[in-house]
Amino acid sequence: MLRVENLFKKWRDFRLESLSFEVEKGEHFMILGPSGSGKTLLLETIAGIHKPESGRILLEGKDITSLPPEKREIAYIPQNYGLFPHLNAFENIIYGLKLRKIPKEEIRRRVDQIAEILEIEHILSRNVKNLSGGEQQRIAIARALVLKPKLILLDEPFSNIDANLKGKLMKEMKKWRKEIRFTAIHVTHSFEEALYLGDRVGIMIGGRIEQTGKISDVFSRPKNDLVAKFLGHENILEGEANGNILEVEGLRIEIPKSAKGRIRVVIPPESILISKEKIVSSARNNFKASVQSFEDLGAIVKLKLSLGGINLSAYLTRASFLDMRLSEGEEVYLSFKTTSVHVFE
Amino acid sequence: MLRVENLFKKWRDFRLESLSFEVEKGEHFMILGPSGSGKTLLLETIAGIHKPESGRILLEGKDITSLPPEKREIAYIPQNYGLFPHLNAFENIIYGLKLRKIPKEEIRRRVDQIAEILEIEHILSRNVKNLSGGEQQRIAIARALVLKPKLILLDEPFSNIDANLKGKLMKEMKKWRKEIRFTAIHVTHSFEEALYLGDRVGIMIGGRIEQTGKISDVFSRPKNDLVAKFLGHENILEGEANGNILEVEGLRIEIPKSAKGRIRVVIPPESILISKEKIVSSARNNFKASVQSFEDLGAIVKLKLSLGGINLSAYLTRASFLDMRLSEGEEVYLSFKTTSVHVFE
Amino acid sequence: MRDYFSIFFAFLGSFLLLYIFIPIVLTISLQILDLNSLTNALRDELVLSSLINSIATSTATMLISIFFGIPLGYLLAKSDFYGKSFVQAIVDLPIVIPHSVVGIMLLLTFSDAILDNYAGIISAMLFVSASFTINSARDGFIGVEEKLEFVARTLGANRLKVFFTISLPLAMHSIITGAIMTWARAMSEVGSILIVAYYPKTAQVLVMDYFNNYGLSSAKPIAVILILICLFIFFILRRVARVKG
Amino acid sequence: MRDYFSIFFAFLGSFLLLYIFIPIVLTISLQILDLNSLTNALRDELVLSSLINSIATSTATMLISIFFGIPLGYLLAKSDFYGKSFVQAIVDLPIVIPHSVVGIMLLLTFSDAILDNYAGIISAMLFVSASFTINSARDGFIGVEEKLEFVARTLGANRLKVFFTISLPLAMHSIITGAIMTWARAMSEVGSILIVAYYPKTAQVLVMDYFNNYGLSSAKPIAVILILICLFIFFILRRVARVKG
Repeated sequence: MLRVENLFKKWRDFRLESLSFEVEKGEHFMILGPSGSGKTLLLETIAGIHKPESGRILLEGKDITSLPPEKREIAYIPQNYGLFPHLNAFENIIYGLKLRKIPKEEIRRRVDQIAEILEIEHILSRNVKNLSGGEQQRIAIARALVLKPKLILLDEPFSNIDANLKGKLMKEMKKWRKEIRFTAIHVTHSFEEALYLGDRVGIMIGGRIEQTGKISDVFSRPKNDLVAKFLGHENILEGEANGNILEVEGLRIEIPKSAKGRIRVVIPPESILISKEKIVSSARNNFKASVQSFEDLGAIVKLKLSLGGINLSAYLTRASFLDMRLSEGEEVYLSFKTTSVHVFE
Repeated sequence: MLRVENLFKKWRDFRLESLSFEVEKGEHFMILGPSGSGKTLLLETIAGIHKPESGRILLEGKDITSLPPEKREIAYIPQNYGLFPHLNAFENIIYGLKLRKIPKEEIRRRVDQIAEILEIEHILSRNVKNLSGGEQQRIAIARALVLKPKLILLDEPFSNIDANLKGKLMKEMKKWRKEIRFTAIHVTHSFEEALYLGDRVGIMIGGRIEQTGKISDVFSRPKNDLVAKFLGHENILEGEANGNILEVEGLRIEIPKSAKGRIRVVIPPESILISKEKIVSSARNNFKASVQSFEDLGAIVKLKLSLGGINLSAYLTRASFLDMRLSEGEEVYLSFKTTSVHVFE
Repeated sequence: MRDYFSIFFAFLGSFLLLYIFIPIVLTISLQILDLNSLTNALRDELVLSSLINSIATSTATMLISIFFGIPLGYLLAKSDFYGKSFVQAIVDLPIVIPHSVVGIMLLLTFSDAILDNYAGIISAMLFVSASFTINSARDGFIGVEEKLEFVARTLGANRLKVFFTISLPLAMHSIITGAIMTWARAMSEVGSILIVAYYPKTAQVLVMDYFNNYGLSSAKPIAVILILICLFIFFILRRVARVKG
Repeated sequence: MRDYFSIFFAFLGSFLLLYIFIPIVLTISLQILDLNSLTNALRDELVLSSLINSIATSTATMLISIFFGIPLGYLLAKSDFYGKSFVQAIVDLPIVIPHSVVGIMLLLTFSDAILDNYAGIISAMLFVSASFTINSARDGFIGVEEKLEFVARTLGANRLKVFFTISLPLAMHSIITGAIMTWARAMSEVGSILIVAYYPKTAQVLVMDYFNNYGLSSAKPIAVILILICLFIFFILRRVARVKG
């Protein structure tokens, strides 16, 4: 449906680099990436606001790379929704319809239909400046949908939404998306949004789409360590494997399958046990480490541990952190089961 | 050393309400509270920039409530360090000494002494605008310390510091604090800073100091549910106790000690086990719940569960979250041990 | 200490305040004690025609500055082009050139075409006052969020449509403020008009004429009428500016 | 589409630009072709003394506006007092009052004390130009972070010391910019000076005299000298402004 081929573009501090991906019709495609990765620039390039330096954009097989935005039939909803402050909600929604000189009755009919689904009938005559974030979002989506665009680009649609409300609004978006089938590219840095709303996901890092696929696939099988790191996989180690033993900076780690040569593994931080006494257990990997620093995540504390040349992260509840009276430089023992080590392919 | 008695003050959107606490000589006293709780207003009132509407401030037994700031001998280091941009680092440091007409050699001696401890000799001639956050912090601290004030007020001193550097700088602050013994009030919203640097802590919420004490005490024994909530204790339930059973909205929870009447308990979210099948275990508290929403904390997912009328939070690793293919509205089973229930006093 | 400091500053600061305020109040007060001469002045045909003349030429100047100033302000706000800071410098230049010199320059450039006619009055006014409209339009357009213009384009508007339906309405407030300033500045101009177009007589020149020919008391009523007009415009200007804030 | 739009706007926008630019360039160019009259003018004692007179009075005006304008600007920036918006309105008022009316008002207020003397020139200049220094000082002081002043006090400075060691140095850049604008505006004034102090002759009035008595070509050399002085000041002003940016 939409095909982006080998896009290059520099703009201000952002860049797109040999960026390619494809979106299927009717799909809610998530682009997930850290801030600064060029996600907004990508959307604006697809919308036609920026001209790429090279590469092609195809919509339903047609090359639209050099079409101006007003001829692309692609709707763009920026992060702050971009409502026109001098128009009320209704006038915002019909902005595009009026430009197209659609007859009055038809305008009324289309607005009524969308307004009912999005439940915005009661705010149509309101000044958009007085609307809540969630209401603004709906008006912006209605303004886009009444034009029946081929594709909708959503830039961080939930970033202006209060955390308490976000869940409710995501739920509702899922609901009305079922009624109005449309194709969307949805840019976000939130794992929740991706998991909750997305059909497929593209992981965007440093101006490139590093991996695309079904969300659970991408999350559990990151293609490379850039993606793995972004997805929060920590403790990625590289070493020399020989049979079931991986040697990393002098440390001998038992791994669940036999290998040979340089390989990479992940040790999930939540699988690491910490104690102040030497641990006696069935776990085959037991090491001594020192606490480098700690970070509070709210009831959970993340420890950075140093074992000779390598660093590992581990999670701990705040209660046990306080119980153990840990502080920097302290010696601790850590252990993890061989089966919890994930070997990269 | 410093005693604040029953302070009242309104200023812009902030307020102090019947606020009292005491700081001992030589102590690094942390004031920990959420943003908007009036922490900066409190510091500025102690510094003498704002006059309280009522209440007293005593420094070494002397009432300083109506002294102007320049006569209080209290140094104030605001959040962005407040370096004077038209003076270089050295000129910033000697600003107060010059006002006091201290002889040149004495100025030089004092600056040299402080500069050595804080390791800032090499940046004394630099333009302060070109200094890093950590360097600016030290210059501001040096500027305060050369005057040998009775008390130093630090407002979020690490908020402008890169997360990667923060640990290192906290470590160094701890080090030079040992060399230059001074009394400090340090305002922050970071649990790490409090735990790492503080001798005692005051929890400030909504313009009041709700609890003071040693840090581990306050963290493990919050005085009331305001403090408990702020410290990240979740799942605070209130119900009618009868012996070892607490009844909350029709739910019967076994508690570790016998009680009678209305009481409050905490069930630590990390002690709650989640599964999709009914759990068979020794835990006495087993319930069925539905997933309300989830939040990603980076490798750890926080679930909000609804059990009839009450809501509970529980933690899960992202891996098991994906394994279980949980989504909103789904039914799950949860269990927790009786001994993990904490009864409020 | 606190109070002495404020009092000392208030004492020094009030000098310029009173220096501006007292002459205005005094002039108006003196006239109130002498309402006769004011009504006489309002019956004087020369006074009336010069007032109409001033208002008409100021208004024409304002309209010209709007028509040409809006596109220039838009380009200064939205385009990046070579020599942009030079263009901005030229726009700001008229404020530093002595008014008599402005008159000489305009005569050297347009000679008889603007000598002693309406075009001359307007050309002098336009030179000294157009900057206000241009700079306010520029500030207004800078204040228009770029994203809004992007969104409008994806909704089907071409650049011209975006300008008229989004950019211009959103910058309008600032443009109106600038246009009123242009009007007031045009109304206040004397020096260059004296050189370029002594006739047809404008009220601000007539004040000077009456002063030179019949003395201070004859010039006073026209001066007061002009002050009142300008105070009224100034009042409207501040109301417009406050609506936005 | 894209290009037609820009071209159309550039076409309309260039009108005012050229309208300001061409007379300046033309006037200077004509003079370059006639260097003789320029050197003659520079030998004319009346021209020289009037230039010195203009520069001296403008400078005096600037100094007065700095001395009294800084405290007023400080109060407008840092204090909240009853009637503050009224005070601000008075400060902004002079820009809308016709210059000839300014002269009449000043004469009505100070009468013979300012008639045809240096005090008269300066009083006229001060009335029309002080606002620039006051408003720039105000903006400068607004730009000084309050926290810095707080910190200075906890370091032992009283309010006066804070003002001189922190607030004033940090606002200085803005104050200088405003003071230069005041100087330039004083230099440009004609209308009110004509009424209050025709003598001692200032250069901007002499331009008009020569034009009235000997015609355009005699006024031109002095006009060009004044343009060059003002361009030089304008150039410095933009340099100062850029240093900050």
